[in-house]
Amino acid sequence: DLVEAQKARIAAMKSAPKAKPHVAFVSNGVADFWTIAKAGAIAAGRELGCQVTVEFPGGGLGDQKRMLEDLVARGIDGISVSPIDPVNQSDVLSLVAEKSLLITNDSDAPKAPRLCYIGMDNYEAGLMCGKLAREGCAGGEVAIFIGRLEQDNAKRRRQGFIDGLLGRTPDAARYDEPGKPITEAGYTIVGTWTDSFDRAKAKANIEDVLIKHPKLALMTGLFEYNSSLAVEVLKQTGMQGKVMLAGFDEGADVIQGIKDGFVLGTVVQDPYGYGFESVRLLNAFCKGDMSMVPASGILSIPARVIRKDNAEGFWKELKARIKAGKEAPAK
Amino acid sequence: MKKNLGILGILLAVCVVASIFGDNFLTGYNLQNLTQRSALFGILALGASVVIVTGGIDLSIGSVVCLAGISVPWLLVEHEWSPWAVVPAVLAGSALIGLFHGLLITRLRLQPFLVTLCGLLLYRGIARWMTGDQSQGFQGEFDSVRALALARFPVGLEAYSVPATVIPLVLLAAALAVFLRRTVWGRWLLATGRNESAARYSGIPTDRLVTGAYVACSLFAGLGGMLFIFDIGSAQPSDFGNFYELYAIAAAVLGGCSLRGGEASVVGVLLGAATLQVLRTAIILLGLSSQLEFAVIGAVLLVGVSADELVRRLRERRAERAAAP
Amino acid sequence: MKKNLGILGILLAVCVVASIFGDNFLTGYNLQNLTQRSALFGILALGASVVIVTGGIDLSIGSVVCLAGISVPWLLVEHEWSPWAVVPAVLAGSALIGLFHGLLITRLRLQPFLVTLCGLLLYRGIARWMTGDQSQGFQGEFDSVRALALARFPVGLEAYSVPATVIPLVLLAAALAVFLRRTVWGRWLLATGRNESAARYSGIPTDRLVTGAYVACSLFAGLGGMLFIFDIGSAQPSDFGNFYELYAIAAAVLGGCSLRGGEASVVGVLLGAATLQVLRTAIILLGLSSQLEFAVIGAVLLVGVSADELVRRLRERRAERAAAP
Amino acid sequence: MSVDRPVLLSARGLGRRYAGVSALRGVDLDIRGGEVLAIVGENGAGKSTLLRLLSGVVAPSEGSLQVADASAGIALVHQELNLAENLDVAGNIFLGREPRTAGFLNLRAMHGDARRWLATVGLYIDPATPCGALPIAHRQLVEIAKALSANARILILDEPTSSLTAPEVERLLAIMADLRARGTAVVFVSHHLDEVLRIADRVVVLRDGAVTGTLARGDFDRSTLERLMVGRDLAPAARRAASASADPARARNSTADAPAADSARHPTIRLRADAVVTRHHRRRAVSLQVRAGEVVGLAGLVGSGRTELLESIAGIVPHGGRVCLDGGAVAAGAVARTRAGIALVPEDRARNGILADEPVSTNVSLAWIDRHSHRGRIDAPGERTLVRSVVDRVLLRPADPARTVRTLSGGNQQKTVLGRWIAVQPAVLLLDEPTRGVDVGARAEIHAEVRRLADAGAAVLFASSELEEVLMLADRVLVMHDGGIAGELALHEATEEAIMHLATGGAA
Ligand SMILES: Nc1ncnc2c1ncn2[C@@H]1O[C@H](COP(=O)(O)OP(=O)(O)OP(=O)(O)O)[C@@H](O)[C@H]1O
Ligand SMILES: Nc1ncnc2c1ncn2[C@@H]1O[C@H](COP(=O)(O)OP(=O)(O)OP(=O)(O)O)[C@@H](O)[C@H]1O
Ligand SMILES: [Mg+2]
Ligand SMILES: [Mg+2]
Repeated sequence: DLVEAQKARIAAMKSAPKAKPHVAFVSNGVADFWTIAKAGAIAAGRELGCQVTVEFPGGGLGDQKRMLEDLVARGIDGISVSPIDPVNQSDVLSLVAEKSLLITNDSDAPKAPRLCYIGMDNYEAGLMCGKLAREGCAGGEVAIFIGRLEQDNAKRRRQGFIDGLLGRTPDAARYDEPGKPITEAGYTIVGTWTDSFDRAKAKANIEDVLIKHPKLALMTGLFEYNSSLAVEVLKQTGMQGKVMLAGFDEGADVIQGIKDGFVLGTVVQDPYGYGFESVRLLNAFCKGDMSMVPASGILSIPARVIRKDNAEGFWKELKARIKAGKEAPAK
Repeated sequence: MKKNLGILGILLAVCVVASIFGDNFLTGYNLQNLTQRSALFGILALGASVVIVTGGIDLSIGSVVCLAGISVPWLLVEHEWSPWAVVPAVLAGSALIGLFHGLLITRLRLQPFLVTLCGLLLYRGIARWMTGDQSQGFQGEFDSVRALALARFPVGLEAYSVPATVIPLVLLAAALAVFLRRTVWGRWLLATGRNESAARYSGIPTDRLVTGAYVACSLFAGLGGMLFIFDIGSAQPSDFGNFYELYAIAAAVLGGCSLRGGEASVVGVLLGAATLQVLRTAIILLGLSSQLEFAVIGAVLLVGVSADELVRRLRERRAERAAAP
Repeated sequence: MKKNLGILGILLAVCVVASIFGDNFLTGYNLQNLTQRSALFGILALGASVVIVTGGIDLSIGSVVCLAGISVPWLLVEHEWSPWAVVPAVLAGSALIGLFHGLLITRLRLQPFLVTLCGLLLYRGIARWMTGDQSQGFQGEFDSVRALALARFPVGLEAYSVPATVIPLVLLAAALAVFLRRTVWGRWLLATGRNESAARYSGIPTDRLVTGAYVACSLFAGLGGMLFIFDIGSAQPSDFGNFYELYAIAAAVLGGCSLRGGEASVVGVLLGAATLQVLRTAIILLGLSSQLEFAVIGAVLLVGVSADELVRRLRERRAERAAAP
Repeated sequence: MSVDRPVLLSARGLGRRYAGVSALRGVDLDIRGGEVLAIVGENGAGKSTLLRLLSGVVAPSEGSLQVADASAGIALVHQELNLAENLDVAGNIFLGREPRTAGFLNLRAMHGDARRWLATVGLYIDPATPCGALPIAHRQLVEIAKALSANARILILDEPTSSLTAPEVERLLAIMADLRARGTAVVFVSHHLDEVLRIADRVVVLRDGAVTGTLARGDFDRSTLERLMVGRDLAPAARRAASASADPARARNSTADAPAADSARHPTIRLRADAVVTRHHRRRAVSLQVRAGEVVGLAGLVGSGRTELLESIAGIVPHGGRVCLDGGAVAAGAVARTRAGIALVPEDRARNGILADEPVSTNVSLAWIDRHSHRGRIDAPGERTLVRSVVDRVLLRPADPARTVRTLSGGNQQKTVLGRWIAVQPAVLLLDEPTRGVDVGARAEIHAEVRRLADAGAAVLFASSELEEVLMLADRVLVMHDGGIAGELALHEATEEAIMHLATGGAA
């Protein structure tokens, strides 16, 4: 099959390693998260002496397919992709595996012929965020804000949050319909609001929900900007501390909010690591080396919880990495 | 005035439904939010209507909002410009964009749709490239500048204060209304929009007027973009302002502007902008699924304008019958 | 024909640059990809051009692509309909959407921009609500149905086979060209676009023609949506087809359609659609940052059409001077 | 006597080429204050081109223009109407010259002044009326008022009388005489030689883009002008047309003298309108009938409802009552009416007639192309043959079916619209101002064509503001007043006086 075929090609490259491999990193959209990943990929490329192309598809599935096809046409040696819809993208992922080398990052496609997955489990990260919320808020009304729900990682993250908040036994296969409120264990999850990445809309969502549910005790923004905007709205309405916030990702004002004490904490992934490891792995493949791939096929880069104690250090490190990535030449 | 009754009717209907069936619609805080958002989109819609009056269209509004908006924190935070330089620079840049459109349209006689569609792509591309796809925000600083959008002026009511964005909106709307109805240039703009050759034969500098309209539109969009980002605090260049041109044009058209040019009602445009925003909020306060947002807005507008048209016809027919022997 | 030279020039220029400076532009595999994408967008652009000929516009194309496209796996996978029922049902639904637009525009005399903008919101809303915002895909099955878009027909070349989507494209394009140039109805459609009132005075059933144009446009969009999802395999209701109407209309306008109506060139429209796709791919093969994609497309188009216009003027002036004694 | 009048504008070797074809060449002309200069010529001779050059709307491709006094001011009324329909009458009159106080529009002054200028041309309507709602004759008067209000030293009018009825024409001629007395130069174009003969101090005759004669008062009479215009003596038919006003009934060689004989000659009733109530004249119901082979004229003053009646019969606008063809009622709507064989040549050719950017052939074949097709496919050779014959029959100049209609002269655009229906044999032919802007020679030819269609069995109903034309062409005259039919005149009863009596509301 395709995995074996890829492995065979890698093995063949042991005798004729590529001098300067050309590898690509493809995100699932455009976001700061991915610019950090890009910094990691470029840093790795510079360190390892390989050419790196980074693509951000801005227009969803069709755009991602087009970019992958074009990268294949360009003759790229290996691609690390964050598939938007892993279940249904088998053909294009197979295409990449057939003509190039495929690994996945951020969201996995276990059924696809990928050589490795780099990332964390979004359900686990959601659980962390849920637990964080549970610690900081004993009960009451909870609102969830998320960019959109159709991507797999969003669904898993939300489910993890719900299960963590309500203290359920973890089960990644569980799915609560977003339409209905959930009342359980002293909490009422009043709803999940999406905005299709329109920030003005995202902000309006938060404002409107605060009006609709004046007794709201806690909210969470599961995409980076959802948390940032929640901080923004809380500050503008003077509700800091009245409504608690469990954050996700590393928005500047979220970190500031943690330091100021009205944000419980935030769960951060390591996009820099995704980018860096993707390039490192693909580069090794091009030299015929598969030793870095764990037996499970999953290279786990776990999420972290940032609280008041480690906020400052985390922020400094992040800034330095982004700066380094930006100074790197594009190729 | 009569033409505005239709959109006023739609707006009131939505408000009534939202306040009866929705939670806390008629609270000061909600009304304050609605004012703010209507003002922001209203500014864009006023700009769109100026271009629509000339019989043109500006699809680049959303991208100009993005580029202008993103530039503000980019210049302030990343490049450490002074706010006193940033605001004029961004406004001047926006006006230049409009000038560029206007010249291509009047000198090269390119179709407005095409020129501004290229603009839509171009300015967003520039914004993305300039920032490296990194979202730009004020990082908790510059509150004194952001007060341009975030300040609230108490008016003696308990929960309701007037958002600062209302000031530019009212000024612009009043200026535009006076311009269109009471000044020679406004009249010439109306004439140019409906029958350009008649205007030209009457010695009116139509090219300059049309160019001016595009300048105004982009300037309004740039101002709107600035206020938007002051309001939101940060934005991502790849999606900030997406589709805002459609909201702006829709507001203008709902407010009685004809895309064939020569017609505009400032009050109507403001009502149109407000209707769209109230609708969006109503959906949340009514507890409807946000997946339904688009469907509800589309359906309400369609039903609204159709009903308006049917009522108008009925009235006409009744008037005619009354006049019959 | 002469009118198509401009867009042909832009297309060729992009191809030449891409094949000299880009990686592997002139490979069978890449050309095959380009053919496929141009065909898909070409179908939408043909539909858009039919409406543009009448002097109207259809902003709902992208949403119809979304609704029709999403419906296919939704019906096949979630509701287990037979493919024999799904394809006709989706096409019929699309045609009904067009009929709805056409009737609102011709009977209620609503502005096409407004009607189809509401459509843009409405159909996307319906698609999102219907699927609960879940992405819809074939889950690796239904390859025989997907062959409608994925089949490749060898033509004797080694690396290049003709994608199946070329068949509907060529059929539709040929039919449209014959329709517009050789049939009474096509002639009347063009006349309606030129001067609707004159057409009406000549006893031409303009309302029926205009309605038909919207039906055709939505039908083409529905077909396109189906082929798109066959090609991609799955789609998300919230972004599938976003902005496709702008690509379709841009292709038509680049291909020589005037938004004032009455003009169309089928070949031009196809060239316009191809140009946009080749540009996008060229950006990747040239190794330009994808952040620059929009900026490059916008700039190339703007420069292209401006150059075309300048060349045209120069030629005209020279012709006039040549005729002088 | 012309020596002591100041030269305001002088042209030397003036010419204009379009795409290599010369529309006008070598014109030397002095325009003096205090004279009325008429420009005559056949359709396409270059009259409008000359006026456009003189007024500076179009730049000459050769020759020069000298303006004696830069502040003189030139006002031009175009042949095709050019009003911004979204503005009101006052707004249009003062477009580009609005009175202002402190930088703002002074609407009160504007409306007051507008009322005065409208009164000058004899139009008593509210200056706040939107121009879109005005009948075409009123628009023409608004345009004239607009030109007058410019107080220009040179007033240029391109066929100002083509859509006016007799009283307005009289008024306009009086205004021209008045302006002349005040030292203004008035230049005008008209196809009505009697107007020229009455008022012009000097006549410039154009033929094929060149001046064939410049004649001072006393040197010209009808036949000289005609000869210079055509380049030979006028054909007998046109000759008769030109002198028709003298004795119309005889000129048309009519044999039928009594109304009874009329119905005997045309036995079947083709078109019947039963109690038709039009939109803007709801208090009157119109009933009329036209027999096969009969040509019926509709006379009346501006706004008397002729256009509305014809448009109602053609199904363009909704109306009350019934329209019957050969005894059977025809469904409402232009499509059904046209399909049944009721055809209308509209009054406003620019708005409702031509496809300006399409070639003559497409324009001519527009309405009947479905009859020259096999299962929807256009029979191109058939179309070409028929278009060619139409182009010949209406004397289109240049006789080129590929010519874009926008580049044709006004009269030739009118011929294109006429040709659309002359090509087929409609059962009922409705003509609204059929020869507006058409020159004398072509007019006679078109009348002959209309007569031929009637003789082949068509029922023809036409409206015309020129009594001359009504008397020339009609077998029977219906006079409209205020939306209703004020009276019917048989051929032998129809005289200008009788018609005007009924048209102004006198009892039948
Ligand atoms: N824009 C144009 N392009 C090409 N030819 C033109 C253009 N305008 C006018 N012509 C040609 O110039 C010639 C003179 O036209 P003009 O309009 O001056 O005639 P006219 O004497 O006013 O006729 P009419 O009595 O019909 O109004 C015609 O042959 C016409 O076809
Ligand atoms: N009161 C009115 N309001 C709006 N439109 C009107 C009104 N009266 C007439 N019209 C329109 O003006 C046009 C001409 O009107 P009408 O039939 O009264 O004129 P007419 O007798 O043909 O005179 P003319 O010689 O000016 O053509 C028609 O299209 C009609 O619909
Ligand atoms: Mg003329
Ligand atoms: Mg009339």
